[in-house]
Amino acid sequence: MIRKIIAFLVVFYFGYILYSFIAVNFPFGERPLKGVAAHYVDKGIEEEGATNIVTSIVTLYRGFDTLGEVTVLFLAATGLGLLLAGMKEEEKEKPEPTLIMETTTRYLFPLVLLFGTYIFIHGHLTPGGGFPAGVVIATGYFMMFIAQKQFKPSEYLLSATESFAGTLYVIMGLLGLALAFSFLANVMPLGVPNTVFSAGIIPVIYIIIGFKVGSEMTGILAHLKEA
Amino acid sequence: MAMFYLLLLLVLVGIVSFVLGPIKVLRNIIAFLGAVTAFFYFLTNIKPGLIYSLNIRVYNVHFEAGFSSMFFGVIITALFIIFLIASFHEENDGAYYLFAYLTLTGALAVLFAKDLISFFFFFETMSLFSFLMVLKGKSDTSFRSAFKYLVWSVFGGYAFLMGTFLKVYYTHSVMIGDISYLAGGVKLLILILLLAPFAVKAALMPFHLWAPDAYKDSKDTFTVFFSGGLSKIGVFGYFLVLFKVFTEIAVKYPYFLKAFAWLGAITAALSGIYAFMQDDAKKLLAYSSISQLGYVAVGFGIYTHFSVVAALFHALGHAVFESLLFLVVAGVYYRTKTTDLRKMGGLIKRMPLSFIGLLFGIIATSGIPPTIGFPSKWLLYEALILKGDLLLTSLVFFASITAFLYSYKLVHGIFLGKLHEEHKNVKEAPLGYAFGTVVLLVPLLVLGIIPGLVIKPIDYIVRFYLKPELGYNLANMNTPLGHVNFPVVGLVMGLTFALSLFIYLIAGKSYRAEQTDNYTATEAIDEDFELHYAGEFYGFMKKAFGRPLTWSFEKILNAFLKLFSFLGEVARGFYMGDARVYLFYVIAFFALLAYLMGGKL
Amino acid sequence: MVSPILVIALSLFFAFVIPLLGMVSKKLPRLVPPLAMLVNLWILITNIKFVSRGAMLVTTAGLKPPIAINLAIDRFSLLFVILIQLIGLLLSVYYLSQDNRDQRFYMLFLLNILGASGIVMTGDIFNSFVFLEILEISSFGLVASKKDRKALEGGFKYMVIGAIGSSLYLLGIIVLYLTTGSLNMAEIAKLMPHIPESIKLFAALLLLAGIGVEVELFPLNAWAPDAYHGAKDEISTQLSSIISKAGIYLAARIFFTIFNGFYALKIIFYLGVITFVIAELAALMQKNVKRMLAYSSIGQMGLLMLILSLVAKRGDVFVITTVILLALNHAFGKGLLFLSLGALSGGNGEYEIENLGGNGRANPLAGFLFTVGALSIVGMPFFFGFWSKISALISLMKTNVIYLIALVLVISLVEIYYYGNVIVNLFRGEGKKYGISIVPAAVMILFALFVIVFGIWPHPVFQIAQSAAVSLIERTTYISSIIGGM
Amino acid sequence: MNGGLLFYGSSVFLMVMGIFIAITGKHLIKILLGIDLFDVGLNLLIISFGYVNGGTAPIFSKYPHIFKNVVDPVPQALVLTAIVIGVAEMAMGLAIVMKIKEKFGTCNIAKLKELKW
Amino acid sequence: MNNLILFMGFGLSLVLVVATFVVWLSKDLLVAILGSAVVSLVASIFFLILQAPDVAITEAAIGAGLTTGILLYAMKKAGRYEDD
Repeated sequence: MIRKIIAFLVVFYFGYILYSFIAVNFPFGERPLKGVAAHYVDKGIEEEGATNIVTSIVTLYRGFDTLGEVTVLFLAATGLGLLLAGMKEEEKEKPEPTLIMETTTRYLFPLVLLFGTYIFIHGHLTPGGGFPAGVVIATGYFMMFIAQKQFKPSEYLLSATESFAGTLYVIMGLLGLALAFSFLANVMPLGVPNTVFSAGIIPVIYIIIGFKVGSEMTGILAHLKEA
Repeated sequence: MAMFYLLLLLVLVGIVSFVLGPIKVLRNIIAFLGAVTAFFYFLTNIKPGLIYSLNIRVYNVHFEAGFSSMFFGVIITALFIIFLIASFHEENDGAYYLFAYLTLTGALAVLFAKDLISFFFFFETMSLFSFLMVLKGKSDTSFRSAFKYLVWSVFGGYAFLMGTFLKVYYTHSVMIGDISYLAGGVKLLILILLLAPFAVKAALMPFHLWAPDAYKDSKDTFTVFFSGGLSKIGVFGYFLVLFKVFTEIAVKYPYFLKAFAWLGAITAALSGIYAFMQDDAKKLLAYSSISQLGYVAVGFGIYTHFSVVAALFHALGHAVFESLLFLVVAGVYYRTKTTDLRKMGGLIKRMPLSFIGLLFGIIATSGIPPTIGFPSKWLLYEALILKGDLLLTSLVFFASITAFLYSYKLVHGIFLGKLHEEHKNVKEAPLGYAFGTVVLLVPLLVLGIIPGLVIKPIDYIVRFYLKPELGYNLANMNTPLGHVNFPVVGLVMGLTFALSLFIYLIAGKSYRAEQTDNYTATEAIDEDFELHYAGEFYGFMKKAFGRPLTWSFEKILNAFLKLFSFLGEVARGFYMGDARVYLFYVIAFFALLAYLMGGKL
Repeated sequence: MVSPILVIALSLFFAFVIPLLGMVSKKLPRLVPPLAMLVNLWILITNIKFVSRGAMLVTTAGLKPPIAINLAIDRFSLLFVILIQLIGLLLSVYYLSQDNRDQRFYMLFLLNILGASGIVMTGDIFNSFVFLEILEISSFGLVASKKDRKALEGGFKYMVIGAIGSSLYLLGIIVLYLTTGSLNMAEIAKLMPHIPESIKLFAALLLLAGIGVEVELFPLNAWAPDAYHGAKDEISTQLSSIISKAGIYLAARIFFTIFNGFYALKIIFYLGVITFVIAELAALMQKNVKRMLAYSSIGQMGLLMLILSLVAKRGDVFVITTVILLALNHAFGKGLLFLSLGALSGGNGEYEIENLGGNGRANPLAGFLFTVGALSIVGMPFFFGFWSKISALISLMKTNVIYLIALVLVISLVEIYYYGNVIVNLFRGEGKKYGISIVPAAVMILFALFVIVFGIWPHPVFQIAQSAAVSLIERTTYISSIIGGM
Repeated sequence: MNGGLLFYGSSVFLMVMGIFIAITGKHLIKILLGIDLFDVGLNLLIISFGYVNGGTAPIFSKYPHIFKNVVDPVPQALVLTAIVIGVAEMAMGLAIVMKIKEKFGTCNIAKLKELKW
Repeated sequence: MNNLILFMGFGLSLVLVVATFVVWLSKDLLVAILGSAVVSLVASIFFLILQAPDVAITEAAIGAGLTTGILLYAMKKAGRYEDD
């Protein structure tokens, strides 16, 4: 019991320092844009063509971060697969999915996939990009895992799309290096802002990320389901 | 430059003998040649006023061969040759000789080193490879003793390193140079730190704990070099620190020298007592070696001209008679496979040459005239009396009495008394050992009779630092107290010995009785009756000195170990295994630092 | 010239390709890591001549920093990347001999090396956070990949502490971003004098919490003994030789180049001393050799950080050269110790001193290699450790911290005591004989060769370390070569 | 009662409670939940740093855009990455927890103390 | 940020506090996981209020959707009640 109190006191003091520091030094909302952020907001559209500045930052200005982020996801999927390989599955009887669930999910599944693809195709125009789109697709599969009795996406298909999308992403980067001597440079024409085929390689990257994250997350859920 | 090439040559010979490991004959020849070249290099280079410096770019190592390094160099290489010849009889692999050669290189390089860091480098090399030599020892306890030796010698090395850094910090020079001009107590601290490794190497009392086990458990032939040769590095260190590093020590810290002398005397006395308590020949000799080195420390402690000459001469003597004794015991072990005094006895009939070697060895140990032990002991007592410190003199006298006791126990235990059954057909020690014994007997007697031969170079070394008061020529010496003519004294001793031998021979005519031809309390003695009582030889002494001896330095060491294991217990207590506590550490770390830095936040 | 960013891009490419190769044949994935490391090393070596003064700027997204992310590679980071890739190559060759590995293990291993080299090459702090995450997730994944009770427990503890540590690190980055308006290391370093004192200190504390976990400073290194102890021997080698080196680089780059030795290095000084003392004393009490090596590795890291923190007192090239020497000795010496311990115990995981007794005599090569590693770590002459220990003591003396020399020497004596105890025990009595195949033996011998060859003739390593140290010390040239004009 | 207290307050509260749950949780998943809460709180804190009074989202649907008071886009980009990294860590952690349950038979952290001292 | 939104924000922060206490106190892990899903949802709404739509969608999809899914699967395997 004493340990809980001491833990609470120390953690509370940690929170108190944190709060008092940020309240004093970074008053809420009074911080004008400066430095890099101001540049992105002003020249974001001319340089990258995407109306959604956050997307242009995520995919291009800080595209290298996103490559790292995709690697982290890939790493999590592989690590999970490595750890959970060979877990024996106890044969607890799974509750039978009711007819209503089965039929509704069968019809809902393509809609969810459509919604996911919509998100990553319009990544550079509307909020939300490759990552939420991939996750939406994954939740579609997740729904199918729960609802359908024997729904099982092929293991090879998932890891094939995952690797293929990954290699494609790196090739996009190398393309930038080859043509513009700088990794992940925006080499495609920027086109007219606010139209679907605009903002150079951003939609391409988001499509790749969409596929990659979608297949990865489904892979993770599949592993967790069998383990 | 020659000395650097010599060291390189020695390392090469070591590697070659490692590579040629299996081909015994070839390896032995090359090993022998290497040692001989080293010996002759030193012999030919003993010239007064000889100093040449050399700067090798590797971490700017400086070499400088002073006259004293040559003197010690000769001793060490000579003993190395004797050790090599004897070791050819034991079956050793190539690595044994590699480590031996690297130890020798380390030892010789220590003599040459001019700057303190390279001195530490070579000192550590010597300790490391001699540790590996002891590790190759024969018995199963040699692991424990090798480990103890390593820890002690590294302790010495690190004390030296600490002293070096203090010196460099205050004098901004890494060379071995004078520090007596420094202000305050720091020069005493530097002195003690720099002296520590040599006290460990020369087994001065509080630092001697490793010596008995290490000497006992290392290979017999190596013990000859180990106790005879390597301990000379300790003596060289005394000379180096007390003269080159701290020239005005007599003026600035006379009480330190007095303490040093007392420490030497206590070492001599106490290890003498321990010596005659031992039942194992090698352990007995180990303690006797420590005790003799104690005399050397007394000599340095008194710090007058001929006390230091006596100390250096006694160091040379120690190298001669101590290694002779170890060589003989090694020969006996080679034949009888035991060094336990209780199991031996009556070997005089089977190994007469070894007996003669041992006899003269113990005569020298006790400091009786014709042998090399006498002049140094005599000079030492002269210096003690002139110094006028009577209490110290009496302690040193008492210490030399113990020398008699353990010497007699040794010769009685091994050679006199009843010959055991299994030693009936034991042959004389093999050629290698016999050769070594004879070779060592020569200087033992020659230098006993005409010590001037060696006093001249030693006096030359010491004259540079202390006002000479000793008149000497080849055969005799005169000091303020009196005059002695060594050949005459030796002659008188020889005559009395011959006379008593003659009386013994003719008197014994009446009836030559076999040993077993006697009776005790009406009981007839058959073959296996235990006539030989080497075991409890000084039982009564043990009862008399028993209790103070139980208090040993081991207790301090254990206290230290207990302290460190308590600290270790506390230290590892932090890692209690629960991930949540570790998480708490991270947050507490941040909170604590933020609190401490509160003012600036 | 080949842009060094390919080191990261190609490693990632190979990582993505492994599953495709895995479908073709089970043998191929094993060959990918060594191939990837070789290519990386070739790229890096061809770039050595382009990195002379200051840092080589490699831009991404076609824009100059601070707008976009960039890699900043000066001689200091080049040395660390080459070291990481070299040891990665040696370890990947070591894995060639084990054929029952799941292909995903090789992907994790490759990504781990990628994360470490990413940290060392990047010039952007948020990017270093992402690579730090890659490094930590892959390393606790590798630790747990042995899937037995000890490995899982070690992996879980590493994961929990790593998660919190990196979150605090992220908060520190954000605080720096809010005050300087940029995420580029050089720009932040340039604007550092204008930041108010209290914000600078708070950011330093946060970053210290994050990096402290990676560099195993005292309160934050509680995970390390369990992670080293639980993991397989090669993974412990990787932990001690590669991952901690990336942590050292990050600490040097952030607390010296960016903060210019602000409070953080003073705190690291005291933490380093505490870590060194506590870890070595704890190692004294260990009955399990692997756990003892873990504590000794933490102790060495504590000493290393202690020396690194001296650069604040007197920005001396010799101090950084010593840090590099200590890092090299720790990487090769400690790596050799873990690998040879694996060979000594036949990989079946019982590392108690008693049941290792005599194994040194039974398998002589592994015993000899273990002794070489131990003697080098302890700092015996004729081993590389001697030079690093002596220069450590000299740098302590140069920065007038004399009393610390005594402490370091006493603790080194403790170190020799417990290492000597293990070595002596290895060669006593009869041990069990374990076969050792050619490839692992060759790798271990290479580790040992570095330690012995440069122990006898340390001059070339001194030159390299010196030039790398110069480029770290010249903070302003680093900044001006990245964002032009101080 | 301005927005700062709300957002800073709730994010710091989340971080504090997250850490507290992680420190005092008995079940392994409870500890991971605590870390997840800490990450959510941290992300909320970073985004609330980026907020500018009266600013709108950094998406300019109409072209040519007229420069309006816009919220700082950079923290949003960083948080996007941080969220994904958080979930990746969570997935790995849960994989380890499942294996621990299989090997140790229990998920109670108190039983997970074989490696100590 | 007008007062209505602020008022709604404080209401939501109460939900947040309650959800956090649920996560802390509940012995049944299912309830705890759902509590963390609620927290993630409220956070997603806060992101909307703070003009960060991208992050809101991502947090909603990943925080509420995926993390909860993964946690549920893990709970299925790793035991539902706390003190077993």
